[in-house]
Amino acid sequence: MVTSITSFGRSGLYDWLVQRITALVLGCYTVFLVVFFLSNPGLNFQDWTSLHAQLPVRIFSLMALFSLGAHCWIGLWSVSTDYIKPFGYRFLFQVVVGAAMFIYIVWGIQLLWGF
Amino acid sequence: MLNVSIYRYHPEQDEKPHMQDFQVDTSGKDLMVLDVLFSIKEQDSSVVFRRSCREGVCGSDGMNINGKNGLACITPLSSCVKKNKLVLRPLPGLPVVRDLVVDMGQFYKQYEKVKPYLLNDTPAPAIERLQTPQERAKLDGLYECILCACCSTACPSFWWNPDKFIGPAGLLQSYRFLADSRDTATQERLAELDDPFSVFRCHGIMNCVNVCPKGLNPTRAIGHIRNMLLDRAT
Amino acid sequence: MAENISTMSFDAVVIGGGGAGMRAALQLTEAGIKTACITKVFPTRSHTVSAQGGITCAIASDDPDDDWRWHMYDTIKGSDYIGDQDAIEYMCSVGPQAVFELDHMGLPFSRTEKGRIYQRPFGGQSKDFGKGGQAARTCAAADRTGHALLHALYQGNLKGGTTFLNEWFAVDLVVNDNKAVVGVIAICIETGETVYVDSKVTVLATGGAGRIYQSTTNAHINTGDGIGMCLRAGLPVQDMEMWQFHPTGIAGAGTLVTEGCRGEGGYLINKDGERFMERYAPNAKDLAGRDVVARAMVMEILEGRGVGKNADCVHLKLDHLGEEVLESRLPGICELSRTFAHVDPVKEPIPVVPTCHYMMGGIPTNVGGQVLFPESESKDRVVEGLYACGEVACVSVHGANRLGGNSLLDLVVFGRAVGLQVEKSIRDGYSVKPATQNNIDVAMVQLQRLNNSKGGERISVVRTELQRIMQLYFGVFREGPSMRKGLDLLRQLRGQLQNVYLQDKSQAFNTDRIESLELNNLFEVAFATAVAAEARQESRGAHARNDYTDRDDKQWLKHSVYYPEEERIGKRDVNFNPATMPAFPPKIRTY
Amino acid sequence: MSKKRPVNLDLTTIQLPLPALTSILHRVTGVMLFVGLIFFFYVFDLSLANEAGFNTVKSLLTQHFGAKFIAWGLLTALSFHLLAGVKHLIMDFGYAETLKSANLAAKVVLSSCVILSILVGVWLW
Repeated sequence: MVTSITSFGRSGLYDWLVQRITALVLGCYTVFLVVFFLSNPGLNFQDWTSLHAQLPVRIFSLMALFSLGAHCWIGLWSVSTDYIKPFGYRFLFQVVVGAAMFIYIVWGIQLLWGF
Repeated sequence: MLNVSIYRYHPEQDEKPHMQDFQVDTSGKDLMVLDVLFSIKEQDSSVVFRRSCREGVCGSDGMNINGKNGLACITPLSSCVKKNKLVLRPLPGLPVVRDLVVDMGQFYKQYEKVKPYLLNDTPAPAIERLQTPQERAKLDGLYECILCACCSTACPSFWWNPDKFIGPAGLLQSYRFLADSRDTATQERLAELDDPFSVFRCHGIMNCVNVCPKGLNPTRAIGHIRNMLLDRAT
Repeated sequence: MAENISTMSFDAVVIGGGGAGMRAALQLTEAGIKTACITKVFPTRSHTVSAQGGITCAIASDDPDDDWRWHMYDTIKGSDYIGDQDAIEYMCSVGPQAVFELDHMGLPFSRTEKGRIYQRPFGGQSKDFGKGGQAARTCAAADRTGHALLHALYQGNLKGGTTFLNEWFAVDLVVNDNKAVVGVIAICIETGETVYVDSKVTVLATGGAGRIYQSTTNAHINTGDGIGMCLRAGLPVQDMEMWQFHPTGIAGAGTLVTEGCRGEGGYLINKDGERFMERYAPNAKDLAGRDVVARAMVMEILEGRGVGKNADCVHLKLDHLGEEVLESRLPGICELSRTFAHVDPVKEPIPVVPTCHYMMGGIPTNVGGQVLFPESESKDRVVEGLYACGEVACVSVHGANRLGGNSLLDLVVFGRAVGLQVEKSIRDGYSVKPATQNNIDVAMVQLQRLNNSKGGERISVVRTELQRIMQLYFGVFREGPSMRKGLDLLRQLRGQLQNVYLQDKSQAFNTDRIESLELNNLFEVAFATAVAAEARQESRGAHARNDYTDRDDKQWLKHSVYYPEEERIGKRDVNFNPATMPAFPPKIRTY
Repeated sequence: MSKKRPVNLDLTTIQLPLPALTSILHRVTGVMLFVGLIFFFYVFDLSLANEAGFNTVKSLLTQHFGAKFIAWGLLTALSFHLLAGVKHLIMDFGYAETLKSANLAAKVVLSSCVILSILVGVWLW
């Protein structure tokens, strides 16, 4: 058993499952947006904001946002452990990714509920 | 005349490895790569490689043949030579001892990690432990592994984490014991595997399947292990 | 004179990481004895891996009434009556226990519907002491039994915690002033370092030496290292003229095609499509003893009924068995024949030819694996500290001809027996006088001569010539005058060998040095074979002479013993005293 | 003898099968998308902030070549990452685990991605 404290769930299976479930959420969200854009060719500001004013859409967006955070972390963590061998650089990379995801999530919540 | 280019490295003489060219007269025959190596060793006895059974069952002569890992003794020239050129390099990713001989230590260590032996905590009967043909059939495609390391050394995940990712060969053997109806240590075995490196570095790129000289499928075995882990956890 | 080399110390050292060596090492390690297993290749690369058909043993799966005594009878008859009956009795009676242990270790045997180990018919097997027809007694893991067995044993040793010295080459035995063996000089191939491995007891399990012939089913590593070490230490070897030619080696390549093919219903045909074994062995047909089948094949070829471009082989027909049977029971054979014969056995017959396969002779030992020095026909002396098991040993359970599937049984039974005997001996307080520097220097002579060589013959040239001589003058059929010619040629070759030139003198992974040492061993084996073959003036088992076509029990119901120091052949009594039953007296051997 | 042994890992000399290509592209596009998140978030933020912002986004995406190019690149990466992800999920369910079917799946992913990237281009321009 290889132990690692920086991985997302510390269990390979858990990380793997989270990666799949978040992927599913993100995939659905992407398809949802694509369908919305394609079915509203002349999209204007009102259509766009009213879409995001609906509670179900807000919840969906929030789910996608959290999924994005987890998905990116697990993916990039595994990238960092594959290619960045010196501990210092790897840790730095992980800190940057972690900070970025934190900022994105705060930013996302703020813009979803802020308008 | 066949042009052969061989990876040379002698720890007592060379700072760095280099490629050396040889010409081999194959008399137009479709020799095996190992036969070509024997001719080269007659030209230059300092060329070093491993070999034993010469029929593809001992797994000694795994090497990178024109870019693809395989056993020299069962790779005919017709299946690998292009433009009359044969390039032989040691198995990728493992430290080179000399020429085509790599240090397999890391590979064996990963094999040993999966406890590749039958564990059964019930008292042994006076005869064999019974097993139906159907139960036995689950071991087909698993027990035939010859530990040549062609698969693991073709796996990028193993290149990047040879000390942490068990690799296709080790995982195939891990599943060989998970699948054996005579083994009772399934839960303990699975518990040992549930970390982010041992199993889950497999990204299904299939290079192990692509190079396995015995036609085995480690990717599928890894999938089975994952399903067993999932089954155990949910 | 010699530089001081470093020393490693153990209670027991096993030389050889094949089936016999690993079985012995496992027994010793489990007994808590400090053991090292020296092996020149990683253990799973040993030649046991190539064994295909199975391990013959009366476990009573195919036939619930099967009896180990029937197996004993078959083995004695197969040996053409020079197998030692006490040893055969031991092997056949202990066998089932040894096989069940393998199953418990994890060996993935094929199974019957009842869940028991699958057994297939092999040559020379009968029920009820030859009166009950063909038996099916060979326990199989498809056609990869050797592979499965070797891996199971390695895995067992991993579990048991055996110390392996992988890719170490044993050069020569160290013998102390009391003529007891006290370890071995060995080279770590990876670093090139030479070490004295000091040990109370030394077990030789170095396997066969099929590479003395040009055409062989044996791996490149089968160079008779244990025989070479013994002969250089002045110890005699037994029955060296007895070399088994396996009937079915793939023509040209020499790769083995298991007897299990014929066990599953395949048969041999000549160019007329005739199933010729019906003429030579009306009852057992294709499942007669291997010596019988091999000779029949050579007769067919010599009489112009061979197949192929040069009419120099016969066909093994399997296609009538159907794809399903072939793929489930003989998958490895399908693979090998596609690779090496370019033939798909599902559709076409495989071209096969008798090919050197197994050394029945070897280092004489008792049932406990203790090496014996035959001092006269009826008196042996135990060589202190030295044991042997597996193909290198001559217990002798195979006599003049080994039955298929008995080699794997031999190595697990006697590997185990050696372990038990050594354990007992060490528990009883066996102790030795340590080696002096002079003892070590003596064992270093060979290596030093090689390391100091400054020119002379190339290794590959001498080896090729050796193999050519053996193939030509000591093959399936032998004759006095041609063997004497072969012997002369070997004597000439010895001069070249002493002058062989090691070009590469570097340390790291120097395979050239190892091959030179192996060549010396090959030569020792070949020479002993030649002298013994010339001396045995009869035809028995695998030893078939055109000038002495009959078996001569009056003169030669004996083991031959080759004494290296005088280069002479002596005789040794065959054991006719099994412990639990009357002996089987010699009879005319027909199948 | 104590010096470090070399390792043969010159990737230009090693053949890899097609699924290896899709796997590495899956990674590359993943990293690209991570970097590109800043654009997604910026555009999202701007478009929801007020009508002027929304119109800026709209004009950027219909007129500004640079913006269009970045959008096209990211959307192509997204479609590849998504398709390769779907392939992963299919394999997780035990399909396409033979060499032949995995090669076929990789081909399908690669060619679908090419088609999607063309469609995205058509839509943007």
